[in-house]
Amino acid sequence: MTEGWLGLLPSEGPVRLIDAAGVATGDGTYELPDHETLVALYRAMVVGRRFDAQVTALTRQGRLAVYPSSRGQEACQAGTALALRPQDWLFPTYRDSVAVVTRGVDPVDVLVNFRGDWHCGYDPYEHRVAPQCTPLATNTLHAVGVAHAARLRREDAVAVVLLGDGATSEGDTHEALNFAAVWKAPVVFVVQNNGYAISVPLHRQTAAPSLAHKGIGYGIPSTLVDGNDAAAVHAAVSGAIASAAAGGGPALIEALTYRIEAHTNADDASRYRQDDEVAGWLERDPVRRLAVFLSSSGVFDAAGFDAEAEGLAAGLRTRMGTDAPVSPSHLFEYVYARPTAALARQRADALDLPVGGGATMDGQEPGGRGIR
Amino acid sequence: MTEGWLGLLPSEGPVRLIDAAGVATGDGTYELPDHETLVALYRAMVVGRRFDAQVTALTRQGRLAVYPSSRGQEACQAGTALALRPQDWLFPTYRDSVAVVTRGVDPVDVLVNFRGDWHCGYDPYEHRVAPQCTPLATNTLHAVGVAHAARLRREDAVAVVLLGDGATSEGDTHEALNFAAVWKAPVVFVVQNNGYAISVPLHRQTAAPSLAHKGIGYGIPSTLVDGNDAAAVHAAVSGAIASAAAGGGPALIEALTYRIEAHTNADDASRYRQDDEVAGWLERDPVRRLAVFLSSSGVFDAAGFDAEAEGLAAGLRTRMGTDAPVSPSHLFEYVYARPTAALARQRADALDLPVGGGATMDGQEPGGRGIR
Amino acid sequence: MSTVTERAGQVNSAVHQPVSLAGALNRALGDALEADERVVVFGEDVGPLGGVFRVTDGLAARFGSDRVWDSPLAESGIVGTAIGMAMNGLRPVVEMQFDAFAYPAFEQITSHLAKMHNRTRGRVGLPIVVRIPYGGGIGGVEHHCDSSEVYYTHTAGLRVVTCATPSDGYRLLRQAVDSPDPVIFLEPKRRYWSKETIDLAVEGPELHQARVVRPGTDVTVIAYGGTVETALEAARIGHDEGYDLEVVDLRSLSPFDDETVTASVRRTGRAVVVHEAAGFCGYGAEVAARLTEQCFHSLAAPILRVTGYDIPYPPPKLEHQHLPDADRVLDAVSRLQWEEGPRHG
Amino acid sequence: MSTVTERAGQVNSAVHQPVSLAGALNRALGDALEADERVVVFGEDVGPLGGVFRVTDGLAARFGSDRVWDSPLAESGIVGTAIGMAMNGLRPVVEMQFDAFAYPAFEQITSHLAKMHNRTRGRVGLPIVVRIPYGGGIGGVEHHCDSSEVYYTHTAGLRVVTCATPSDGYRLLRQAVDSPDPVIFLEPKRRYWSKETIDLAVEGPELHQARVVRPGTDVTVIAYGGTVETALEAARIGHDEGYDLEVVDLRSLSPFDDETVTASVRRTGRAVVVHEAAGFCGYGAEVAARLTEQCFHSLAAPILRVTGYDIPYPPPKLEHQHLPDADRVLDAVSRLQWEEGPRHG
Ligand SMILES: Cc1ncc(C[n+]2csc(CCOP(=O)(O)OP(=O)(O)O)c2C)c(N)n1
Ligand SMILES: Cc1ncc(C[n+]2csc(CCOP(=O)(O)OP(=O)(O)O)c2C)c(N)n1
Ligand SMILES: [Mg+2]
Ligand SMILES: [Mg+2]
Repeated sequence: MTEGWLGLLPSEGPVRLIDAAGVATGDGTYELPDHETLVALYRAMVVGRRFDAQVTALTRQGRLAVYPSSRGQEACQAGTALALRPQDWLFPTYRDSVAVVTRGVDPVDVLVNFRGDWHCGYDPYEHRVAPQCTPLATNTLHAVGVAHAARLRREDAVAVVLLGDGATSEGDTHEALNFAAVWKAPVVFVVQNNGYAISVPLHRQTAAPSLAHKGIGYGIPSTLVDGNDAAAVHAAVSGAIASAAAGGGPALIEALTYRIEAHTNADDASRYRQDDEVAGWLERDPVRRLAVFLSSSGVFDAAGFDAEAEGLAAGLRTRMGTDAPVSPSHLFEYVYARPTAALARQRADALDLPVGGGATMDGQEPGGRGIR
Repeated sequence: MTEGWLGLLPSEGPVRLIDAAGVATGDGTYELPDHETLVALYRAMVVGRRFDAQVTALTRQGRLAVYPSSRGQEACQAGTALALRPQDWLFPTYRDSVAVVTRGVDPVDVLVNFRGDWHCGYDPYEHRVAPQCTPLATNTLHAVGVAHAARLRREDAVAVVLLGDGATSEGDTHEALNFAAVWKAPVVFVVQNNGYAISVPLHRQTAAPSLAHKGIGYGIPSTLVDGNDAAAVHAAVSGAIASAAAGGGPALIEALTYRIEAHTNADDASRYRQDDEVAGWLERDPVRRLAVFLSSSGVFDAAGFDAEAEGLAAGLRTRMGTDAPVSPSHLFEYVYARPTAALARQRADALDLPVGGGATMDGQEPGGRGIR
Repeated sequence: MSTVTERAGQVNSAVHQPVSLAGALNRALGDALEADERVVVFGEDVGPLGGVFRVTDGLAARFGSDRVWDSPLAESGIVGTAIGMAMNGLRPVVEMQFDAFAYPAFEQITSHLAKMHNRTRGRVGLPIVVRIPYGGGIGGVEHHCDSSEVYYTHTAGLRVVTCATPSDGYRLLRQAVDSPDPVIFLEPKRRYWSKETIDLAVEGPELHQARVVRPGTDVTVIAYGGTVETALEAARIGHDEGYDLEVVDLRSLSPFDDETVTASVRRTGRAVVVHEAAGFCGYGAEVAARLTEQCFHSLAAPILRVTGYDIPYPPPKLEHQHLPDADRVLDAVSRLQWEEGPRHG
Repeated sequence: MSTVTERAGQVNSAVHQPVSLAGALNRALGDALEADERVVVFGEDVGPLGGVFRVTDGLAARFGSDRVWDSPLAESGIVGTAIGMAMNGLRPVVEMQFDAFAYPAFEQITSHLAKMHNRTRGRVGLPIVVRIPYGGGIGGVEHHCDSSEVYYTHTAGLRVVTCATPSDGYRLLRQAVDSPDPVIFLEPKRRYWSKETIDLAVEGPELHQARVVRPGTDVTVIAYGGTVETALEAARIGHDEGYDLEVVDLRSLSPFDDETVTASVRRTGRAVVVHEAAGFCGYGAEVAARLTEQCFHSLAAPILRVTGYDIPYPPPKLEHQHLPDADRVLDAVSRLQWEEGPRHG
């Protein structure tokens, strides 16, 4: 095998630019992002964490149907979202609310899904953020399609897709990596390896040296990064986006991180993991790490961001305090571009409206007691 | 990355024990199989090729519905089938009739499917050969399941599954490799890379250095072999079986070969490949190569095998000369362990038999003009 | 591992305290694992976690990780490897975490699980149970509430069953595990926590049989899984309105128990089918079509269907607009062309 | 790549010589690619080979590999990436090589293709056509002959259509490509080589409309795809036996054209539905159920279904036992409780 091919393999240890103690490693793989970017990353993580905590609290109060927390994974999500250029696309999962908020989507629109009002609350075209995806790994293919279409249309846009360690086991991930490589599509796969798929630990998910070792099997260059180091994540994703945009094809990035909360509010993590494992990861907190680095390296107003985060939380409490009205007529309106005759009848039935023509039943008038 | 992990990668060039000129390479990776084994391989290839040619002829005469030829891939198929111990399982595809025949299944039973009499003509338990599988890559998972069950039942049996280069693109292949690795299941994946998936050449199927490079992404040791060298295929598959049987887990073997005929009799290969490409591969013929080697290395009665092959072909012509009777009642008999009441009624209807109880229609006697 | 040939009936959990459907299914799995060493249970999170609905709670600890284990996260892989295991002597019971997450396994289910027995002229049987929590009513977000029964009932070679109560859940699951055919076992999520005081036993109707759960004279209401309770509620309310509803719990969706159901419909002369799935090409279409074929001259009115609308399953806040309730059942009943009012009224 | 907004009608192949269904579909794709730069065609072997049925013959050479190309071999991948391409402005037309080989894409079709428009409240439309050669009658081995329409028609959010003739195939495919909704386009394999002399045009019934292809007075025979020709043959033979059959070609399976079909059934008072798929929970169940609901008092007899048996598609030598033929259609007709013989007889 030639050296060139071996270059597709990830490094043995994860790329880390700032260590858990908040000290720059100078490891030479990537340049440390500039101060402005590091501050932006810090801000996004602080705001994201406050958002997450507030949503978790709202969920406990019963204001949301379900919420999968991002806590602990802020570096992956902020690092990825901020690496995107405006014209790039983000394909998040249910776990990635902090990435979506970082990208600029209104937090309340993000929560439309978790509150149970509608499946997706924002316009995917506005910020180029696909709906948060629940069926695992399926969004990897959508991202490849968007990226390939961009190439065909000679548009300078890269698609970045987030997925979990568990999702890498699904067939769709394989097909997406392969299509991307064969088509040289400008797409970046970012695996947030948080050690668990609900209750299932990584060693029951894979026997590979690392998930990033899958890349070479598709001819895709792969990178292993410390997923609690926002600088490293940002640098790696930015580099991959730049390369993809320049025609270099797809990239696979595995970010090692940890899910501090249970899988969702409905999950009981004590059934499958020990508290001291969580404690160990709290030591490697991504937010504190960057705070220490920034404090030690110059002007840095942490308090300002805390205030901003509190403002966002307060806004959320207010705006989520009342239930948004949901309209039953929406049930029938978006199934097709225009409702079919049958749906128009069902809508009339359900809403107790007069039936406007169409099928009637022999031998009696339509209607009955009306269905609520 | 540690040396240990790098050991999962295949060699740069394919393992070859006997080269295209029929000369032993002494490449040191595997020991050359002993004389008896080489003779058995030669015999299986000669018989297999004659079988294949006869079936192709019968297909041209319209005696079969369809036939995907093994021609050119005899070393892969005989080399694999003969590497199996009696207690091992073979999971073949539609392409692998020569492997199935080599394993001992009656050729006429193999052809039951291609003749259109029934989906599978042999008892999978008799020779531990699964039905030839048509939906690509699906059989890889079945093989993993059989292997894992063997392990759970403390049975000394390995499952060997054959698949094509095209099939490696399907999600099921990924899931099978991953399940096998995580479960350390005794299963060997043998990819016959014949350069095409129907009309689609390999470079539109993958951008990887080789298909064997996929192994490391699952933690599976991988081997690249010259698929036209029966000795190399046999040695590699035997080695993998021995290792799997000893608890070493799965293996991935990619065998480089070529499909000399069109995809099936219904295909027109001139639409997507050049004659001189075929000519180049005829130079690397697996049968002749072993004949040259054996002739140069001692007592070897090629003529005897030719006679045996002719005998098999003659037998096939006779036995395939008349149509086997097919019974419409079979349509209804194997859907469930026992036919349901509805199927019993449908059977009676279809075969014009009296309806034995069950549902009847209000207002008239069951029956009618009877359905043929 | 030796082959255990005891009949399912021999290992039974005797319970005389209230047990939920999830609890009853859990006991059925435990008893099945106990009764037959060939039974194995695997899937996503079915091990230490005990499944997201706790149906496999405690089984990994009790039977060890060679009998009950977490697989990697891939549904085609789960069903595909179960097929191989069944080919090699085991009797796998696998779990799909939610209805819509069974779709990645659709090819393995349709092209292999359903067909292997047929393909091999009965030589290779696949005694596999695919457990699928299905249906809505629990405030789940999209993909967690599909009623996917028709995808399976239309596929020849599969048995498809669903349970409405703890006692029947226990019995059906034991029967499913013992069936030589592959069984799609649909568990109505919103009844997981319904409790019943029961003596868990496998006696009762067989795997393919429907049962009349409430006798009545005016209309046959045909329901299954989550809607049996809805139908019973309609019967209770309907009673006050002068309708005497007979409620049939189908239990077996494939095959369909013509005998029990046509007998009921011929008696009442009217029928309503109730399910959560979309009506269009839904299971109710088959029920209506076959009963009309068989009972045409006994029918005073067309068989009506009370179903989910022809829409993707809605978000939590709108699901109760979508799900058939007792009111909609009674509305359909009232539209059954009663010239002189209900018979017993 | 600029957006072409010309209407489909403007690019038409005028043909006045006999053309096969495969040929007509090929022209429809060519004209669609010509009419709208956003249209792309990809799948397995659709490039240089022109597809195993030659429906894409010559298109790669004519439009280049950025418009028509061979994808890697993975159906979920094909549909999943098509979804992304449609999100980003293209209008993909993808091919599943055979019916059963679409099953690996089932999750992408059911959970995404069908639902994206709904999920995003109409913001993201997916104008994608999934072409699926379907049905039997060509001597194909297992997995090559499934009639999988119900898996799609039961899934809200998809349009499902199928064609019976070259001229209608051309029109329907052009309409499907122009549809803002995802369309499952089912091509009846055994009619690929049927020829017709036609003027290819997009005028005629719309994408959602059925058409009466033979008027008659006694019975409405409802067919689609491969069985339309079977129904017409039954009508020809039936004529000599004294039955005047009206034949309706549904064309659109989802949505169902109630208007056209109920009008016919109310006129004739009797109906038979014909399809190749297994009867149980087959498309005919919906047809029978909804027509009975709507036309109960116009019906002289139950609506009968003439379908494939409830079995996996049989091997080539037995497929003609399984497929409905004119004889079975007429048998059903004769069982429609004719008290005084057919009306016009
Ligand atoms: C196809 C599919 N199967 C199963 C599920 C149920 N499920 C939801 S999250 C989850 C675990 C995912 O783990 P991972 O990919 O590591 O992501 P994480 O939740 O850790 O972020 C499972 C099994 C699903 N959403 N989709
Ligand atoms: C799931 C699935 N998709 C598509 C097909 C149709 N098909 C049959 S063979 C074939 C090409 C297979 O190529 P490869 O795996 O390289 O095997 P080979 O025929 O070269 O032996 C295709 C696309 C299929 N059988 N199964
Ligand atoms: Mg995870
Ligand atoms: Mg090949």
